[in-house]
Amino acid sequence: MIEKLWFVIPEAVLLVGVVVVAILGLVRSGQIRNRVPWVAMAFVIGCGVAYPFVFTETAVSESTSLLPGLGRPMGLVACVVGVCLVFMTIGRIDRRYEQAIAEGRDRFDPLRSNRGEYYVFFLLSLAGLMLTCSANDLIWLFLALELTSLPTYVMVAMSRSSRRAQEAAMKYFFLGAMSAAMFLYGFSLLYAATGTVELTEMREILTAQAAEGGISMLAVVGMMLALLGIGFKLAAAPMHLYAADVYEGAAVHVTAVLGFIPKAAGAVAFMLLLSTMGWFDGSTLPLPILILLWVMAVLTMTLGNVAALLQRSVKRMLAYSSISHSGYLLIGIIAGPGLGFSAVILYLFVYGLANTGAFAVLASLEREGREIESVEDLAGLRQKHPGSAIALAISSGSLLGFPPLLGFWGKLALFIAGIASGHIVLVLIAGVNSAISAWYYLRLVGLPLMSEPSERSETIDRVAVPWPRFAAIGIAAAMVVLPIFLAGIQDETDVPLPPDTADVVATHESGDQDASGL
Amino acid sequence: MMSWLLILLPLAGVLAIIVSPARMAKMLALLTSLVVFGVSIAAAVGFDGWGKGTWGLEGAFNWLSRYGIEIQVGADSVSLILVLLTTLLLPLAVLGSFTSVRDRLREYYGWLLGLEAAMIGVFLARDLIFFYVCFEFTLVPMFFLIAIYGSTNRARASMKFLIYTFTGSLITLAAFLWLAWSASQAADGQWTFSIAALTHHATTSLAGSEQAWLLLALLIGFGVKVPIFPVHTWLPLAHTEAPTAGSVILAGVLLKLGTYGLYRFMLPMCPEAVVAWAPVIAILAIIGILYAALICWVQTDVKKLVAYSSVSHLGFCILGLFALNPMGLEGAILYMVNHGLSTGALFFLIGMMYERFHTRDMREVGGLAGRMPVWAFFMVFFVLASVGLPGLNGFVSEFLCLIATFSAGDMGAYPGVLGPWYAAIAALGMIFAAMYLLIMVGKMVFGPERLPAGSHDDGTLPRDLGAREITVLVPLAVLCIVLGVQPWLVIDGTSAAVADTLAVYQPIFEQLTQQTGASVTNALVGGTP
Amino acid sequence: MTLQLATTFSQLSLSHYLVLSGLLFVIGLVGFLTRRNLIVMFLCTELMFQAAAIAFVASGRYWFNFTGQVFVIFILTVAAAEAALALALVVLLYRRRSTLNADDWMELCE
Amino acid sequence: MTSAIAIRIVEMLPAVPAVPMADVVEATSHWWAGFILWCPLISLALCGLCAAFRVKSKLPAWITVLSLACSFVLTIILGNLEDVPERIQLFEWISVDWVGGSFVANFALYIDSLTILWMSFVTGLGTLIALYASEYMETDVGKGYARFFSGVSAFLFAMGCLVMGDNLLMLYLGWEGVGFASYWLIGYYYRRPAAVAAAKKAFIVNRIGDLGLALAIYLIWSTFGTVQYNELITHLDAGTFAASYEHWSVEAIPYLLMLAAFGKSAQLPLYVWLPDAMEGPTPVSALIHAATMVTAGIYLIARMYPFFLLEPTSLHVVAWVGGLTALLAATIGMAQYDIKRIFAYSTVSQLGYMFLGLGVLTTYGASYHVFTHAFFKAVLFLAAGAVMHGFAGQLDLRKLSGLRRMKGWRIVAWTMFIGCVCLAGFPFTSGYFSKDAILAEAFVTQGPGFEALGWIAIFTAFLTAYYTFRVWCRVCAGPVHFEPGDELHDDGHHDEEHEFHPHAPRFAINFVLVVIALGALLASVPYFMTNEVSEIKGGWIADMVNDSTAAAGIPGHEEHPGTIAHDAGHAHHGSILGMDPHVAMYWISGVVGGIGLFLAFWLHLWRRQDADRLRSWLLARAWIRWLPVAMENKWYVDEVYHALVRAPLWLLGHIAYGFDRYIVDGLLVDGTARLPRLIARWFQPLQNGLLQSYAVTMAGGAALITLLMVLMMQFFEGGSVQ
Repeated sequence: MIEKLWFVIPEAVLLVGVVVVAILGLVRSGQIRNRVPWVAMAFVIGCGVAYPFVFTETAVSESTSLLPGLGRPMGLVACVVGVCLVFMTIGRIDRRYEQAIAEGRDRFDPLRSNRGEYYVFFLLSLAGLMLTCSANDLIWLFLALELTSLPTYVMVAMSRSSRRAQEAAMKYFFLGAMSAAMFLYGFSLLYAATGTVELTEMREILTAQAAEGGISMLAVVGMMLALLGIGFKLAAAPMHLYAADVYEGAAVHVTAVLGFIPKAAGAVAFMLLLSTMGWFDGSTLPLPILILLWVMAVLTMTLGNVAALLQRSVKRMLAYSSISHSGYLLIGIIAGPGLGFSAVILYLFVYGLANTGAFAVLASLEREGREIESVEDLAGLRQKHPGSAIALAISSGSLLGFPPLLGFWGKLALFIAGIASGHIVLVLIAGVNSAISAWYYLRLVGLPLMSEPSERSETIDRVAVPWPRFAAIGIAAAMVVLPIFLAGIQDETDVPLPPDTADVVATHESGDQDASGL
Repeated sequence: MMSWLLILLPLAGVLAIIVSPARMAKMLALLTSLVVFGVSIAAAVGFDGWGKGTWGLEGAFNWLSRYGIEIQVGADSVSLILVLLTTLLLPLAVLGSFTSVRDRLREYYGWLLGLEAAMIGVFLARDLIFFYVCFEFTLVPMFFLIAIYGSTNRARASMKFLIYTFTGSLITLAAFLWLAWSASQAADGQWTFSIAALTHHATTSLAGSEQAWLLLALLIGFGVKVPIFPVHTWLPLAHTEAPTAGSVILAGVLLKLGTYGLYRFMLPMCPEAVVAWAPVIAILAIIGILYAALICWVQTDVKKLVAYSSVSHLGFCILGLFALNPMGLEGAILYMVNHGLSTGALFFLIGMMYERFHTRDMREVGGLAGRMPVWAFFMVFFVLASVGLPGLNGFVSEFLCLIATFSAGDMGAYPGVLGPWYAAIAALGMIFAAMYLLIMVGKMVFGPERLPAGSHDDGTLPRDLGAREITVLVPLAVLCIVLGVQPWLVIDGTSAAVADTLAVYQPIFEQLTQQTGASVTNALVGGTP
Repeated sequence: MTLQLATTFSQLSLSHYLVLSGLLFVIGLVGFLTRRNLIVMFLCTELMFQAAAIAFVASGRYWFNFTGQVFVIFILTVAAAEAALALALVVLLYRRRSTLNADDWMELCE
Repeated sequence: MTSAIAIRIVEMLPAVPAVPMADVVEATSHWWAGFILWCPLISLALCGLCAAFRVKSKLPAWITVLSLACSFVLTIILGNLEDVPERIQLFEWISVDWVGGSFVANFALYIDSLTILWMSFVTGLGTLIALYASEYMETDVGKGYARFFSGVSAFLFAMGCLVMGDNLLMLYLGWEGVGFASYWLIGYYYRRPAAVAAAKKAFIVNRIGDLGLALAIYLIWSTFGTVQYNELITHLDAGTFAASYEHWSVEAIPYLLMLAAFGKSAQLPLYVWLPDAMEGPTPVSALIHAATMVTAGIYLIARMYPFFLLEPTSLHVVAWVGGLTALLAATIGMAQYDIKRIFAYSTVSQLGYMFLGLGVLTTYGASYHVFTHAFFKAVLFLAAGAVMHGFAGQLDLRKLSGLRRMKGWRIVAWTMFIGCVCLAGFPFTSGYFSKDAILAEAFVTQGPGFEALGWIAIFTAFLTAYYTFRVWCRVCAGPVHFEPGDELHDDGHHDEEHEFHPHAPRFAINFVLVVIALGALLASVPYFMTNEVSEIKGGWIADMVNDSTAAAGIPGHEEHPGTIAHDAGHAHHGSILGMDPHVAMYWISGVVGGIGLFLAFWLHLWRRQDADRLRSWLLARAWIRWLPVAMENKWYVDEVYHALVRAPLWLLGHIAYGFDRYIVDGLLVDGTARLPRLIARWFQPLQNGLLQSYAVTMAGGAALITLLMVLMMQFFEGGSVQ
């Protein structure tokens, strides 16, 4: 039991942060309230620093959980992207209300101020993501997933006072609840089929079942329902419909959070669930599950890319682009442990950064106090805001996966994993899809840098607070600089195989993933 | 060491340009490109691989041990020649665009030098991933050059150019990765992307069908770059919209990436598939020659005419490559250099005319011999170089490619698969080449003088070519004559490298001859389609 | 008679309960898809949660361990949390547009 | 079947003798022979500099004349050396070698008597015509003078490469070089669209011929493995190739060479460019399109004669094409009014004779006719040039008359008379002897229809005599009458009221006219000079031809060193009208020439009105009206070519461009580009904003996939999954 608690220390740091931030958010004096984002960021950094100490080599090797190697890399990635997400929102929450208080037009009323609350929910959601990584049984997994998504429903609702935000929250909540019910029902069927909720035990039982007669249909149906339910978090194919409306409705900084944290949690959950059903006993995934993943991957990529072509609103376009990236993630998941999982974590890091960078640019600009709506608003951005224009170009170039930028290396890792596990057709489809995506990403690159400013884009000016712009430019710089340190990043994001199964898996993929990684 | 210098110097130039004020950009760009040219000349002089097929300028930087990706660089005589072509064309392109580009100077010259770094990287790459990264990165500067500095519908042209080539090369990337994976299977899990190792693996342990799939993927990727017939439609659009320097580099070097890719990857890596598929590719090339020549004939936009002529001319280069004998390959390599020089010069000339009259329509402007005699002389000279007048460089390479294709049936040790009929039909292209290029000369240079309405002389440019413009053209002219009269500079230099590439085809032909019984050597017209 | 009843009852195997929970789940789902009122829609999701709970208890009984019932406890807590959140959201929506019909909210679309 | 004949012929010639020319001397002593080529190249460079620095004097002319004279002197010296043939290596051009073999083509000279013969009249006439042009082009001194003379030097350099080349690739270099030079010079007056079009037409039609040459070179190289003459000849002599390569393609070589020769020497299929080439200045027409370049075709066939002998039917084709071209050109020439066009058609016709000579196995006759024709045709063109120069571009023979009575024009008139006499083949002139050599052989040699060909040639001789003297009588004889041409403004002093008077040619033109006229007359002398060494009848020319490759294949050559030793009696010597063919031919051609002469004098000098009445009579009759109309319109050959070749290609070009833009680019590329957008539109309705519709799609999608998988499981593995 102690061993379980040992791995929860980083999340504990975050929860302490939650409490502190909640209190600070309600303090009467303006300076302290302005410090709240920095405090939140401090706690996230603290949690990130805690990871290497908690997940030492010895601790990881002894742990009995299903994928012990998953916790450390995912945690680090979550913290780094979390820091960027917080950095982007400094000064944006309650900006007008705080300004009114500062100018004395309004009195501070703890009920109306939600600067503290936003960060509370953000830290809770981040904690939820980290808990999913160290989950070793269905209950923990269920709770962690709910902990990830419930705060995000609230963040969407309170991010903007406009009707559209509330509509987005309503859709997000109800569809989220439905998918939660679905994957819970899947869990129940899994429990009914295997009799245990411990993932490691479930793996033994399922491998035993597979050995002598084949996994029972109940388990397979349960797994499928679970995957489809969790697919909602990934915005995977059949469950992706909510994404466009919710991303457009929510405020820009909330959309950035939605684009990363639930998706990461979903991907981790997929990895954990699928590891129980195959791979480690030398066998591939059961055929129906494999086909399900294949269908989800192809549909998600294609629908995401294709729909983005038609969009005029920037946020809706980036929503569909993030759907397509979930499709690419699924390739990594299908590729299986070793190469596949490390590629997924790396891609989560790369995609997380690039997506946050793109949204940071949108966060740093506004038109008459309101957010940027259509893509045409960005026309000729170069003249008035060269920094933001170049940052947007680099971020979208990286999302597209153009060579020298970090995005390419993430996609390359995914492609290599896909091919190494024999899914070359999937990689080809992904290749064609990224070619299709070049169309709308190049609009994001071409419009700001090259076309002439239209009368709509004349009225765009910078948000009063400089931090979002710094975040955008910082992330863009990272996109260009980080490939140089790619070897280091890849060691950090490598998911080593559990020691006892290493040799078994080695034979499966004819030995190309030994324990030490490649 | 020299190769790192060659790649990093242009990037240093880019940084210097970004930092320095806009008016310094021109001089800095010229200085950097000249320095790079000097370094490449020093490398060429110091290179001891001429005629010996060995690899010089080696260098490796272990980067991603996880996938065995290390940035390996090295050059053999073929890639060094193409590097020399690049470093020669760049300073001329920079010099040629002093007056045509007046705003956003820093970006313009920055992108040009970035393009140079990427192109040199492609030719010096000995590692698949480094090759692919540079190959893709050449698209970005070209995209920006066309999209910012192009003419009327540049947005569509740049978008089509980038996405067309990007799609093709993604499929090639998938093929590369699959090849690397199958190599890692053979080497029990040890990943490597070095071209030498993968070529060895490909030739030794790839089955015929696998080689065919690899060939198809490579053909799509590189076929788009060399515009082979069905996938060539982006080239005229990109050329008409690109600025002068952009067109020169696009025609001069970027098209050669495709043929270099075919030479470096397709020929050595999938010999059986190449032998099986050479007739099909040759037929595509021939269609490209005649089809593009016919289209050139009816063009009114002079840049589109020269663009289609590049499609037609590179058809000969492809024929030379797939004749699979030393003469053909050496002819093809010489063709790459010659086409770069003569078509590059033609685009310079058209650019100079465009700067003065701001139109490319041959119906509006013409008969400039009286008004611009020096320009007319260079125009006729370079048209003759590309038509293939003996004594100039075009002829030698075209002749070698055609005679190699013609006698591919019985070249002693290298019996190829093409035959006399391929060469005979392709040779018709020589007549069409004369027709469409002389029509262009007839309209643009000779005949009564026609000037576009309101083409005022804004005084910035002299009526005829200025000193700067002549210094751009003279080196190209001199090289055309030198290569026309003394082609051994390129031919002997690459003979050993070509022999190594073709060495892998010997066993296949021995095996082929036993199977077909009749000795391939004397079935003179064996390759009749 | 009760004994007989008991025996008839004792023939009830796990599949019967699973069928029951499946039916319950489907009813919840159908209710969620058809009823226009937001509150009823939320109640239907609660119904789906309870369906899962029944399946857990039944399989717990079948496998003779308590994890099923432990899981149900957690399901209840999470359901309670969602209920709080749902009602808060419903109040917010009602205050904004004094309607609870799901179809009135269709501003965000393509 | 033809290949079988070829082999038998080869066996028939037991051992084609190792003719003296086979063992080629590798001369290093005569390195200076290279200067025959370098002189024109240097002159080209210097004239280029003059053009660049806009030299305003006649300097380019003197540079060119000097360099050509120097080449001519070197040629004569080289000719008198004894150890011909020899091979002089200048520098290495293309040499590609690999394991299995090599391809070598060096910039080297192959000097044998044929080369000397050709180079002598090329450089000789070149010098004289350059001198002539120095005065003729004086009106353009500042403007295009240097450009013109650099063109002439370029032409001479290219012709030198062609004739003196040591291998086929040098020949090809010269071949395309002269094609380009003629393009350059025809298009000299680049302001005039007609000249530009003519230049382009000349280059493209030549390029079609060059295609034949290129394919021949590929075929020869892939069959024999070499393109050098000496190695080729040794291959042919040793008869090595016949046994192993009886493949059909060996027989294609002569036909391809023939295509090249007809392209360059303006024969039937590809002659259309020569009449249009008259757009160029007259010295160009004289030098290139009358004397030198057009003879390149004959040189090629003479040089490659052994190949033609291997394939006898090819010689028959050459003969027939030559004969028909002669007839066709003569009929067109008869009905033209522009003097230069008439001489152009007469050149085509005389070239037809030369090819007829080659066809009927008398390389001597053909070479001799080339030699004599070069002189008298040059005189005619130069005289026409002088007329054009003096009368401000007037060339229509209906507007000029009585030239010989005008002051200052007597020399021009009488030199034109000498030219006409030689061209018409008046007895005992040079034309007479050379044409008879060909006509006689036509009747002597066995071949399909050679007899009929002979009579056609004789009828053409009659037409030649007629149209030659038609020009002379119209222009030189008769009452004095002239009208100025359209290039009036060129003379600068054209004030309307002041009555125009022609300005006669000065010393340079007159001197050149007289010298070349004398040359035309003296050209008959070689016929009488019996060569004492090998007692070949036909004098110096026959000796020159006999020592070269051209003579190698003449049947019966070895036992009768003389080409037409008719006293020794050819075995299959036919007889015409009971007499020996050669003697008979003297009488027949003399009579025929006289009739033509008389008819010309009758219609165009004494009773000119009869000519008009005859023409109106012909036009009145419906059944014969087509003849004069067709002849005046050049048998509509240009229009036929335009309809058959140019128009369809132009249409094809537009179709291809439309196909490329709309089908390949529009349909395939943009089509596939629009595909993603299309798919997006199908799925767009799903995003209608309704919460419940989203829920239905999500739940429905999930249920569908699960159901499918379950069914699949049931169907495949019966309920359980491995």
